[in-house]
Amino acid sequence: MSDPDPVDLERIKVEILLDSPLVRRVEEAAERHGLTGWTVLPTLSGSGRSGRWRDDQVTGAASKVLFTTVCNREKAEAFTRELSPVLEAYGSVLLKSKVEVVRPGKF
Amino acid sequence: MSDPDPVDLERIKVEILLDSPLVRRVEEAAERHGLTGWTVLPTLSGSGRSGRWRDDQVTGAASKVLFTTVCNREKAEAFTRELSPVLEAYGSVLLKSKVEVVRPGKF
Amino acid sequence: MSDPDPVDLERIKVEILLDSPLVRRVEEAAERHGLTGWTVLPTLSGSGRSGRWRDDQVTGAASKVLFTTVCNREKAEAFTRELSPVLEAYGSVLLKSKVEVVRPGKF
Amino acid sequence: MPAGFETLLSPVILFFILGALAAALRSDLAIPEAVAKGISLYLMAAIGLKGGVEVSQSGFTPDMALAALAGLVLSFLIPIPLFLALKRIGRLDTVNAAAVAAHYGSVSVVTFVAGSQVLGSGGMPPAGYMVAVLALMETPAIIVGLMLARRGGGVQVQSGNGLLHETLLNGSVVLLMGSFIIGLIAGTDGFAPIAPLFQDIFTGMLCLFLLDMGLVAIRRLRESRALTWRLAGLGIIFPVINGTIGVLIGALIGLDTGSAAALGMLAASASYIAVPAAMRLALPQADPGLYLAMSLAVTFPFNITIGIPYFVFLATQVV
Amino acid sequence: MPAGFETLLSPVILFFILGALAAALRSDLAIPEAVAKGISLYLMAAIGLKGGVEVSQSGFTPDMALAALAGLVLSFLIPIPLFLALKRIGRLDTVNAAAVAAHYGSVSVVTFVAGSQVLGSGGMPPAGYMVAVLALMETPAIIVGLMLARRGGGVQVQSGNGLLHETLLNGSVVLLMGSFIIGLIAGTDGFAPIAPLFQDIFTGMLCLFLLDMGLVAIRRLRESRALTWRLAGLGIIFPVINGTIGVLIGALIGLDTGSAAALGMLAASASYIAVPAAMRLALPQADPGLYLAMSLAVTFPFNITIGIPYFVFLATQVV
Amino acid sequence: MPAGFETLLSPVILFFILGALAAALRSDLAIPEAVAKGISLYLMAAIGLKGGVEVSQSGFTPDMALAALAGLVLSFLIPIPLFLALKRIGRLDTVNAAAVAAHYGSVSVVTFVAGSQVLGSGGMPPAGYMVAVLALMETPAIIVGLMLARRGGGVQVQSGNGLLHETLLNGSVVLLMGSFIIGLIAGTDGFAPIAPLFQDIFTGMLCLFLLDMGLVAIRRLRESRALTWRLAGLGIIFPVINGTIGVLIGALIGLDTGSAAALGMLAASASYIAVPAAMRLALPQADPGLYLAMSLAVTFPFNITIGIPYFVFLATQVV
Ligand SMILES: Nc1ncnc2c1ncn2[C@@H]1O[C@H](COP(=O)(O)O)[C@@H](O)[C@H]1O
Ligand SMILES: Nc1ncnc2c1ncn2[C@@H]1O[C@H](COP(=O)(O)O)[C@@H](O)[C@H]1O
Ligand SMILES: Nc1ncnc2c1ncn2[C@@H]1O[C@H](COP(=O)(O)O)[C@@H](O)[C@H]1O
Ligand code: NA
Ligand code: NA
Ligand code: NA
Repeated sequence: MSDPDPVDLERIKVEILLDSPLVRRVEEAAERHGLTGWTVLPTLSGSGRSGRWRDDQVTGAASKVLFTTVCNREKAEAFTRELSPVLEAYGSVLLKSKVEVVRPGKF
Repeated sequence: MSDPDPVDLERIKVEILLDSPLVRRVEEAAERHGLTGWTVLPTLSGSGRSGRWRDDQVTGAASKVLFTTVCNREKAEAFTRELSPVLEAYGSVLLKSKVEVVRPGKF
Repeated sequence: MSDPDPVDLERIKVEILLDSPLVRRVEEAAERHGLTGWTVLPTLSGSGRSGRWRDDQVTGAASKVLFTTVCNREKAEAFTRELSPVLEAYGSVLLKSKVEVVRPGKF
Repeated sequence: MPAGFETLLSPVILFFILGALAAALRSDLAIPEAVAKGISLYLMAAIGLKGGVEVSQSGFTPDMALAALAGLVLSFLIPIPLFLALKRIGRLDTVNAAAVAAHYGSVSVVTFVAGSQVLGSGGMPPAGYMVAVLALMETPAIIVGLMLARRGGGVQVQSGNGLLHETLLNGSVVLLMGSFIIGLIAGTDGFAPIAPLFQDIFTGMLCLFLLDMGLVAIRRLRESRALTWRLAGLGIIFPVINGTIGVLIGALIGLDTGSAAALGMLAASASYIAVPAAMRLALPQADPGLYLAMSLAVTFPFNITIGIPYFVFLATQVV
Repeated sequence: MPAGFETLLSPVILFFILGALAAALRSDLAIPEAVAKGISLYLMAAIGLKGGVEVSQSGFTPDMALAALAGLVLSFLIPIPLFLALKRIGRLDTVNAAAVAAHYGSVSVVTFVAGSQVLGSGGMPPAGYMVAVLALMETPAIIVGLMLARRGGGVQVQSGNGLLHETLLNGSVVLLMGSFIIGLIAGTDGFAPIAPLFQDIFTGMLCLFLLDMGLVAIRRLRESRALTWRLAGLGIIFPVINGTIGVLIGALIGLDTGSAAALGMLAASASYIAVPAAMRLALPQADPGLYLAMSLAVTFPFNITIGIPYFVFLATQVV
Repeated sequence: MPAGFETLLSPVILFFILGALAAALRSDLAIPEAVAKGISLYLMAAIGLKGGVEVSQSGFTPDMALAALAGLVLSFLIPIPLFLALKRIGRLDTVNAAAVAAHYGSVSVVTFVAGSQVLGSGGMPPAGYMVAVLALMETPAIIVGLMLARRGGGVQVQSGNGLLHETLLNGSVVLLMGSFIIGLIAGTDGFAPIAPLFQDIFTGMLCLFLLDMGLVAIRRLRESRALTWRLAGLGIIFPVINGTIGVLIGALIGLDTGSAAALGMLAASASYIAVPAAMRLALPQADPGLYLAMSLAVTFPFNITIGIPYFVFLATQVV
């Protein structure tokens, strides 16, 4: 963060907590928006307005994952705008935060 | 982050690395502070001043999880103020960072 | 973030997505740079310029983890500068972001 | 104790009760999810193989076609009256009523497996083809459920992109049918070398799985916010009615005692694998906490402890 | 080789040594945590069932009550002298001394299982009720340890919110006692259908688990920063003394050779499941790296390789 | 069907085909990674033990030394012509050609296991020492591959820090050799109590593992971007040529039919455990998507379905 032109290195990290069966659809949306990459992390449990859940691989219905992707502002906005109504229906959580990347060309 | 009133969308993400047997107590504290939701992520291994550890489900004594919650500044401050002494005793790590959320009313 | 001297509490969180066989080397580098601690998180799957992968413990060749460490700016810069060429060769992803810590002396 | 109910003292059921008790007492006992999933897949492969091997001996019979037809019809029809009951008596909205109804039209593999165990140890094992009936009954109710949701209100069903595909190729359906066919091809001789895994240790594995199911069911019951007393009542009345109808139809179409009882168990049981996954995708507005609580935390325990012995008893009376 | 020590060449022990060697040579061999936990639960269920089935045959005997009493007394008393030794000789502070002492008052299920295996193959299996003794001995030392910590210094013990509850309903205690009772109810006949899983493949599963324990023990030994030579020495002296006392008491109260040896093994062994979890909650100031290193990386390997044959030998001499 | 090919209808192979079909149809069937890894470790321990027990009976023979030598030579030499073919015909760059070539010089444990199964059920099991040959053949090709990469271009090989160490102490090598030695020490008597786990349920476990491998192979094939038709062709030609040479050499040095066929399978098979891990560390520029696709998604399925019966057939002709 002492780099010459920090703006150029700045990207947005989008984190989406979603039901595992939905991952495939979010990946398709990411591809449509030309996102170059993403990573999916596992979760153990959680709690929200719709109650508690814990990882449950047997039924698969209460297992959630964290989909993360790093990209520039415009793509992040376009991507999250498209997903918002879907995520609303599924009660997912979406976060955006600023990150600095090393090889900005990659994102 | 091109939204009209970014402050309104800004929330604090609190991340706490803690021993898995402690999760229940932190959840109770979260409920006391009126936090609307949280998510717990698994970990694999780590290293700190008190040495190394790796996930260990058999004894359960060296397994840690990452408790994350997103809320507004006041709640984040109150919540972490209450937890600080406890976490100090357990040698846990607590981080706060700024995030932007899509449906701010939810957090 | 309403604390008297926020700068003092501010640290950098470095996140590195890397192949699991590489963790040992990154840990060695972290020790050389005097980092006091780190935590490794599991992942499930991902996609990037070099294609898709999903966690694969049998061959071990396509399993990645997220190495995270929190430290001050100088250490973060020195650490990532050393790792950059290595990570470039391995096609890993490295992110930096600002976080606020509770007990800054620890990091 | 009436005939059939002594099975309440078999280790299989006792392990379920142990899990339920541990969860009720808030013990931290837990089986790792990956292991539970592994055992669940093992049970499906084993039951599929066993059914296939048996059919490879008995050959295809008219009974089989009748049982399959009965299963399909039950699976298509059960959701309709249940949907109405869930709306009127259970006071659910259209979407949730449709989602729950779909679960009861489909089946629970483990209820069937536990029931077969009980029937087998009572000397009246169900016919091997009942496994194929089980597989056939997994998915039709999903389609009926979605139709009910769509008709009942202006709900937009999130289907389109291959929902049918995802439903028909649900992992449990594929594994069950695939193992059934492998058993059919392998026959008794081909099965012999793998019998120590898929037959000898089967009952023990079922114990471990039911231990986990007991834990899961009661934890879910405790954490559920959506379950009302009315709904819990329906979760017990549904299996009694559906199961009774299933046994009677089994008797009517001339199935043997074990198979008629098994048809009752299939009708009575509610899905906790194929349907929840499909509903989460197609009816995201429906509350998973609700349908999983009814299927897993009310109906499953009821069937395992009381339903199964009752259906066995009924079948011995009417067949 | 003296009687008993030939068991060092049994696959069970050799797999432990293989794991230890692999870790010492820094091989990347590792058993997934979920699988290791699954095997650990399996071993507890199996040992519980086996004990229960045996007691269902033998009935309740005065021996049993005596053994239970002896176990309880040992479990309450052992931590006290150890606490003093850990402070004076081991140079630990009060909190850490109390935490470590609690581990030695409690027991290690796998040490007991491995020892029973050795006794069984030597024709002197311990009585079935020793499993109940094992379960009884899991928790009392936790309470003693916390009292020592509280008295010894101005330490604030983080208890209150249901620590006792969490300790008594620790998963391993519940599974062990639950399976014991299931075995008691099921008896030989009820156990028969699940024996292929819980009895026939038991020794093999123990091999795989000990492979993992060898890996875990030596990795922990290598990564531990807190373990001094003095403490490591105590980690070997403790089981020798406690185990000898255990065997002698067993002989005194008239237990058979196998059961006396098993009581020695229980006394000698240190917990690595129930106690660490409780200490992490109640005494967070205590260093888990320290107590796990002593229990898992010093005492466990010692007992598995040298302790067990020694206690067997001693029991054959004094009973 | 020609001799040997009827094994295509054995459950072991049918489960592989089921997995492959499920993946091809995009079913969501999946075995948890932790469980798959656990089964993979189990298979290695079981095959090691079995080999060791057999050698403990047969004693060390000249055959054994010859087979070991043949295996080592094959493992060192195979990568060289393959490297050239991959560059010229496959149009790969030096680094990728070297990485892929190393995989084919090494071996696949599961191909060997499945082949032994087929040979065993055909009444010509390979000699026990072939397991030691398998273990010996795991690593030499890694060294050859790295030399080819270094010589072929100015590539900087990321070795140094203990790559050799990591390769030689790869978990699978350690477990295989360790279990072999345990089997050798334990002998038939020591093996008896653990045979129910490591022998009786072995074939069933192999079925489950091959189900997973079928899923993994076809998913990888579908997702691979780097696999060209030319490379896929090489992935089929390589095992045919290497395997034929292996069988012929086996016959030449006087091995029995089963062992000669097994040597062919070892030569034909490509590593998917030890080599990918080493390449990821030492040759990060090489594309893991490429070498895993060739080894797991082309050569492995080919060997399991067509290669094995062909090598068995060939061995029955030439020995
Ligand atoms: N404020 C929050 N912080 C972190 N995770 C949350 C938060 N709110 C909701 N979640 C996660 O999102 C899931 C669904 O939230 P909800 O739709 O509110 O039930 C919860 O179960 C949590 O895992
Ligand atoms: N600077 C850090 N960055 C990331 N994780 C840390 C850091 N310091 C400590 N940790 C984690 O917190 C655990 C406990 O830290 P400590 O109390 O320093 O031993 C460590 O084992 C790490 O997993
Ligand atoms: N923009 C991104 N956001 C999140 N993860 C990424 C991104 N790009 C790459 N990755 C991760 O890094 C891995 C390697 O990236 P690549 O070298 O582009 O293939 C991918 O498979 C992803 O898991
Ligand atoms: Na039903
Ligand atoms: Na003890
Ligand atoms: Na080869």
